[in-house]
Amino acid sequence: MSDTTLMALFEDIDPASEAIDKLHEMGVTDDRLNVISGVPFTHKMLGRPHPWTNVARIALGGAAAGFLVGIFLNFGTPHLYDVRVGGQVLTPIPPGLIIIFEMTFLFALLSTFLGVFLDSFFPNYRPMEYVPEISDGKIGIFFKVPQDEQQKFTEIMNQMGAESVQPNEARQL
Amino acid sequence: MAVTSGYLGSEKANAEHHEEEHDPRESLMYDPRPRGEMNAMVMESMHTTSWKFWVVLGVLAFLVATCFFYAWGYMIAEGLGVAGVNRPAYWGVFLVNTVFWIGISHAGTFISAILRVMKAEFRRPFTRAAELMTTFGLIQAGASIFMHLGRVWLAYWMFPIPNERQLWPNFHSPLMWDLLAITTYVLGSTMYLFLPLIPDLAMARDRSTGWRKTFYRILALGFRGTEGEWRHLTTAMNIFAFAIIPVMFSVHTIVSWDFAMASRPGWSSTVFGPYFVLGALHSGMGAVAIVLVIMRATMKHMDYFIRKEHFDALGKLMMIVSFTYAYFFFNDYIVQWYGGDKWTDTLLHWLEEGPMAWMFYQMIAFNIVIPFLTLWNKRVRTTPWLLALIGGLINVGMYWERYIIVPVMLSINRMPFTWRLYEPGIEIYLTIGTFAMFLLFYMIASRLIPLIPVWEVQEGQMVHSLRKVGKAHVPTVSEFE
Amino acid sequence: MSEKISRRDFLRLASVGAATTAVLTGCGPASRYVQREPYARMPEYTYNGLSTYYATTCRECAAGCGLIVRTMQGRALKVEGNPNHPVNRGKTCPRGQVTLQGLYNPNRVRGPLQHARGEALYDANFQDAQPNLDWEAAIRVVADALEETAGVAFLMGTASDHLFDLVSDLANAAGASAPIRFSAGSMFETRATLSQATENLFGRAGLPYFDIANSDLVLSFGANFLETWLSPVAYNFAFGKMRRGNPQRRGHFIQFEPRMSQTGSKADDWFPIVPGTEGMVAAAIGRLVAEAKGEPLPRAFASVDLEAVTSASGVKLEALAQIAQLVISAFAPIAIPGGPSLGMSNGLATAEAVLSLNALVDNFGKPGGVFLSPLSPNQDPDGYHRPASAQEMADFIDRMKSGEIKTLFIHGVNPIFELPKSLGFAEALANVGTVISFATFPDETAVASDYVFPDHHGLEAWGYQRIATGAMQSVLSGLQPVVSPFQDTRATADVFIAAAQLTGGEPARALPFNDEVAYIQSKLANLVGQADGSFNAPEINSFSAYFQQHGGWWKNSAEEVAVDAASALGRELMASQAQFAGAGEFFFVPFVAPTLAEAGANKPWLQELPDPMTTVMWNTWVEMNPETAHELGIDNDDVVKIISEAGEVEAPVYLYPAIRPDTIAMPFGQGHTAYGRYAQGRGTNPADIFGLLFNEAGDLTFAGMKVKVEKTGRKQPLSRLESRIGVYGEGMGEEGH
Amino acid sequence: MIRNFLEWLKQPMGRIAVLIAALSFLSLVAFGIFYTQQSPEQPIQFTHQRHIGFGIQCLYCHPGALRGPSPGLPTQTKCWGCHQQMQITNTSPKLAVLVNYVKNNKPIEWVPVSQVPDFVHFTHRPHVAAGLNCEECHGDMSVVEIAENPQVMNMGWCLNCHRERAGDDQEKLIKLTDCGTCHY
Amino acid sequence: MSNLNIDLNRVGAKGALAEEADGKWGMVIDQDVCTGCQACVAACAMENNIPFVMEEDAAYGRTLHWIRIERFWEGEYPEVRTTPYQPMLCQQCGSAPCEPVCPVFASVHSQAQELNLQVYNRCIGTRYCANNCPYQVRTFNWRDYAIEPFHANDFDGQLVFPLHNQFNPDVTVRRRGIMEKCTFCIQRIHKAEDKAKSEGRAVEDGEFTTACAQACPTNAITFGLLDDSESLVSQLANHKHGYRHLEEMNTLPRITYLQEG
Repeated sequence: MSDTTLMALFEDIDPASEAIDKLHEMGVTDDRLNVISGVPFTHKMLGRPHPWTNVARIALGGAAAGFLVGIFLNFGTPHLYDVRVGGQVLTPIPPGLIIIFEMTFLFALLSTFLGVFLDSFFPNYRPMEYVPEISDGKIGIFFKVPQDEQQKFTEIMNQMGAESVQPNEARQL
Repeated sequence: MAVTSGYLGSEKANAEHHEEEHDPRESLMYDPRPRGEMNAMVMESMHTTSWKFWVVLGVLAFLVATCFFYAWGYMIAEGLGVAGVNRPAYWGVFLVNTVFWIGISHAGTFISAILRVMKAEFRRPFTRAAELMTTFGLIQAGASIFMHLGRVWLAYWMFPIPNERQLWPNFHSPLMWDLLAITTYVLGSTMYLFLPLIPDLAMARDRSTGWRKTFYRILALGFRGTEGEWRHLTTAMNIFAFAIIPVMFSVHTIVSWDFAMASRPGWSSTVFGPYFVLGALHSGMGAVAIVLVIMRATMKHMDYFIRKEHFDALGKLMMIVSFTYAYFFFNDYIVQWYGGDKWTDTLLHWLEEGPMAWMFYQMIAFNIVIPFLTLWNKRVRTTPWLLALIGGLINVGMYWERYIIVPVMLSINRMPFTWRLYEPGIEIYLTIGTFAMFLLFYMIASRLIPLIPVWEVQEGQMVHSLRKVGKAHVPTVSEFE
Repeated sequence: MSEKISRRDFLRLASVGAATTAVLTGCGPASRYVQREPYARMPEYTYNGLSTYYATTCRECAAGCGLIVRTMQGRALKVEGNPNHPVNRGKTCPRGQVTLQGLYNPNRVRGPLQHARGEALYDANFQDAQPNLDWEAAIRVVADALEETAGVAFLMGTASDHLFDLVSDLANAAGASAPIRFSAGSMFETRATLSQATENLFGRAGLPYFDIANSDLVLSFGANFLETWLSPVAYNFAFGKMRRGNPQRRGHFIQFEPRMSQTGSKADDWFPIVPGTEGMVAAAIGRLVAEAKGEPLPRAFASVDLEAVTSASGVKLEALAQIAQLVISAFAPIAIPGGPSLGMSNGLATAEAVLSLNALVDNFGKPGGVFLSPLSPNQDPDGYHRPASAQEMADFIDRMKSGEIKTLFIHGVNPIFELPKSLGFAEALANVGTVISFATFPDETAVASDYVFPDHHGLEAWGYQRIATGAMQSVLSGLQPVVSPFQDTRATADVFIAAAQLTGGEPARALPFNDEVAYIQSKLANLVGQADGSFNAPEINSFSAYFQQHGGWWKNSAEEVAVDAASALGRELMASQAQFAGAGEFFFVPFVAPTLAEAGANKPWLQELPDPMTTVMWNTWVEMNPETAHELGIDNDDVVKIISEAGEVEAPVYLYPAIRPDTIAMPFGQGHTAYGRYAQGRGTNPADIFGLLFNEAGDLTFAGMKVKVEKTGRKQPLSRLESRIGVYGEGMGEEGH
Repeated sequence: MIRNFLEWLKQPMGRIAVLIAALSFLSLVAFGIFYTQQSPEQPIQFTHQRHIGFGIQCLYCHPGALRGPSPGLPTQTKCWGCHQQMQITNTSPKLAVLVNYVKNNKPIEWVPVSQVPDFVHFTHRPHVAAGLNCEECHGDMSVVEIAENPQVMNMGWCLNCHRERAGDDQEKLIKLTDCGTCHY
Repeated sequence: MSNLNIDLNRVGAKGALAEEADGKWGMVIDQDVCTGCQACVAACAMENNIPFVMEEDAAYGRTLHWIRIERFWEGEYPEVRTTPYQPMLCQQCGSAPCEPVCPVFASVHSQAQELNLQVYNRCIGTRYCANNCPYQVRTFNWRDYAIEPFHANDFDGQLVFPLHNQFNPDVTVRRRGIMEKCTFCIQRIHKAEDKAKSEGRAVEDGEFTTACAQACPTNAITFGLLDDSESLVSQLANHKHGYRHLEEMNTLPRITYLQEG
């Protein structure tokens, strides 16, 4: 028995969130369900579990790495070849703070950016389930159902106010 | 003149103001349109070009080719002698441009990061425009720094990379801090521009064909708008909004340290850090005002997105920034004045009575006096061309301010035998070149990138609503996140 | 591909292109620009990368400072002073330092050539004309000219005495008129006047040497001894000693002159006196000193009217009395005449008055006093060969005009530039059949010649130079080539010797030498074995080897010249006010530009040395008192026309705070119409407006003119090193800085 | 247009074309690197191997290394000093070049092989005085035909050796790693 | 200014490196005997391959003199006089403001020579050092002055620069975009040290001198070993008329000026 993915397209957030509730009721678990939308709806609005994100952790990791890089640049590199300037000490602390600050933030920002890519599997140019209407503000609910229940779910979704429900196929974005 | 009557505050005018303020639908957030319609408007604004656009684009491209690339190439081949720098004005217009463009770039971050953190809703339609200014301004700032180098082809020696010489850059140098700070800022602000752009690029991808489709498809990275994607994106944007603020402050503070760390009369000032940051915001706000007015005037449908309320808000911001700028300006000069250092005294005297005094007084007039006298008036603030004019004057004033700090103050040092005036040479062309390049980038971007963050506007409109209380429509806002 | 690509070429091909290569090359390596020419046979004492040092003598002016030139692989790299040389003691002036830029000047005469008079020696892009003769032909030309001895005349410069000796011998033998020598330097130094005054007072012609090193009070009457006067390096050295040589006493220095010269700027007291009253002031001081000492008034100062002096000169009587007190209390006071004060109608009287002042304090032949410069070791005792005065040059020009001179040989002097235009040298040349120039550089006179047979540059040449002044002892300074000739030049001495041999007869008998070196050895022969010499050698070959190695030969001790001071004081002085020619309202004080002097204009680094007083580079300026200028509505950089009775010149104004309001001054040294790319068309030549007035000694009264000043309405910014803002407070508001 | 090109690149012919282009570029680079590492064209095909084989010391022809900055390249006098005594000089076609130089009294324009940039002031003397042998920098010349440079003479190479030789001597280390020791 | 009676070793936290305060090489310039003759300027230019810049650039303050002679005016005519000539060159500060601001270590302190160094080949031309130099003695190569075609002779299209023949091979020729300054003739220092070392001794005072001091006709410039208390220069540095320029900046200059009198 193979699953098929259906996509119900909603005009508005209210019917969409109710449809999600309905799907839950009908035994479609959250991991078999996905929502795409043109604006960021919070999980509470949709009644969905909190989506997991690693971005903050990656950013923190990046910041730590940047911190270390900054320390290396300011306190490490002068010892590799000590060149004296202006009667100053080899590794002064105040400029070091600046270097560490900048490197920390640079790496944090870079890794945040990278984190989005990693977490969202960007860039991804393979064909995917999508309809262009999403960016017009519509809400699409994908859910996996067994192939034989496809008809049933289609009807229910239509009842819930879906504009269209159809088996989805991956397409070139 | 409208300004004068507004300033004098005729009662009629004031009464009208009150009338106008009362219709909440004046506000973009309370004047929602369907998303599809907004998408279409933005897409149309990108597609619509008249012959004028192409003429201007052609002229700018020509200017960039000649005044930027050719002039720079010529300068690299000939040496910096073709510029006006000399002893003692070793730094000239290139660094003025650098500080100026970095200043311009601050507005973008300020508007999109600080106002995002502060949840100032009026920011929504023009964050993108401001961020673009940040990125393109920083490109010009970076280019100006490189122009300024005597041997630009060796600029990579400043990068901390392992090399056969076993020599690392000197982290004692404010220029190194500068390099790192600007690099951080350029990368950060570019990424920060790009992240909120992804959904809009996806939108553009969905409604274009041909090469544009390919272009947007590649840039949109396959964004669909799943919950996860949104979650990662918003998290990242929040991190960025918070993290880029200290970076922004550090950048211009460090730029100011390039001067403040040098033991020169006029430069060695402890207040330079915040003074420069405020100065940057001052010119940046002015530039945003100009850009918005031009956008609204030249691009289709922009009068829907950019409204009087935005000019009003911007005008208020400009006024506040102008106040704080004046505060720091006074702070800087009064301390130097009372410092009693012989060389600083000479320098101040030189500024007040020397051949560049006109610049000094224009700076005060444009940066402080004119904003003070005009911006408190709502009618001035909401008249686009006036706001753009004031923004332009502020930018001229701020340019003069940097000009005074760099080459004019350099003319006076502790060795009176070497004092000499600075006259720009090829810098004039290269300055035109950077301006042309900025505008060219902006014009190209305006036709390639959705200048309005549609999803953010829609997001805003979703949480704003009008409720009828009695006979009046009362605006309400709900927390979204 | 016939030509193989070298490794270097490949690198160039591999990069984007030649232009990029230029961009990418950062620091230019020193050697990359120098065409490396390896030795075919390397001299044994030479190692690659190690320097060889040669002693020689500077030929930039007549002072004859000893040099040591650092060379490496056949290139002269650096000029240093010869520490043992009694004139300059290891020191140099800027002109000596930059002499290398003459040697390697991009505009030199490349080789012997014949050309139409007036035809430039380089094209519009300053590329030198190609030689069109070979030296055989050149020598033949000279020999042919020497055949007709009667019509031959020699005009020589002040540098390189051996050539002058050789030419004198040649002229003597051939029955030609004696060679005449001249330089603008000696004209401005008024050598003739000084020498005449010495002769008048002490019965012996010659230049006095002023031992200011050991003096503690120097009264200078216009003498610019720290700039270009007589022997500037020697006097600079002495000045240093005067100030700081004795820890107990710091020498006091007083200068009288209408325009503050560089020398005057070092004075402790500077008196801007009316031009032409220097002699009167000297006499008045003499009288006051004699009175204060309570001695009977010498005849020389008896007739001085103090009232008249103070009113004429503008120096207050109290000041004079103070100076007199200083003179009395000084251990070794000394008074120096010189510079523009002698280039006036009363110049001779002024010189006599000042020398009499020295006689009064009786400092002749004493430390800190005046010495009569000793004759050089191999000098003909009956004559001090001083350069011609302007009067003598005028006579010479008259001879030229009369057509008496068929062939004129010119060496080491550029009379068209250096002589006052009004003397008409250039016009007189038209009456000379053949003009043969031996110029090293394409100067104005070479342009106006028929033939140019270039001599070596001083650093490529053999020779000796007599020290006429600048040392207390007798000195003969030696020249030797430090590098092989850079161009196809030949020593003029060699040319004359070869031509004389070719001519045969008397000339050949007069110069029976193989070459220049043999001639020099013959002139050194009488020094071999002389006592009290800096070195000694048993025979001439070793002697001349040492001579070259040491950079000359000199006596170890000062020469005592007995002087009868009393007789000098017994003469009546004629000090009176000078007469001024012309109807203008300004006294005109020309002076030799301290950094350029008469022949420095083609050396770019000399051009770029700021004038010590005005810091002007690369140009000529007119110094004017700011007050006067203000009254006339003239500002800095305004080009003014200076009109004398003899002509007019234009130059931009420099507002000079230390010049009398009724005086303007102008440097000499620029204003070339030829002389290479760095000199041509730069500045103006004040000699163009000199009138034809000579003082009693025959010197030109170059400072004896009154001129008019007219605004032209044009501006020409002067290139100054100083900041007008910082130094003059320009643009700093009313009260200034 | 561009799209067509990109499409074409995906086809087998296109891929082959890309491969060929890449290969030719790489071989050009390789050739360039190879070529720049070749010993330069010398006016005389002088074999170090043979001369060292005869037992001639380096300092015989490059005596300057003992005294000053530059070891010097031999002039024709030095070559001729030995060669004029040898029969082969007049018969060998390879030596005809030398004979030619001497006959015309022309300098031999050797091309220096081991060069440091001119902003590096390298002096042989102290290096020789410090006990360094020629081959430590110039390689074993007795196995080299035409002189070539075995070393990439860059700053890191200099510094490594300087640091190594300074050892624990702090004063020596300062002197040997001071910028002003080589750059001025 | 000259009466400042403070131990320079103790002043300022950043200049606390003790050996920095003494310095190895020093110079004393006697303003009383300096006649402003420019011989030092010329000698310096000849020794150090300094290019000339021609009239226009010279007028615009782009001269490359490593040493310049300053003079101001005092008083009004007729009591006018110049201030004593003040040769101004790199003061070789022990705590140099120019050094820490260079991002690429082109302006560094030579620990071995205790001098202020400019490493030409390292310089990328930010000109920050020049801005930060209170003495304004750093000069910048605004153009390729030395290879300007105007100075060349054209041999069939090939430019030959005869003036280059006098280049001192011991000193790098600087191209455009490079900062330069007085080096205390470090090439001569090296030569002398090398010679002394080969003879197994230390460098003696007066064994060599800088080009400017060598040329100076009045002996106004004295150069030598400052850390040798017997040397002329260290004795003159303690002269009662001695003062240092802009001493209040705590740059620890190595050049002492002697006032008039």
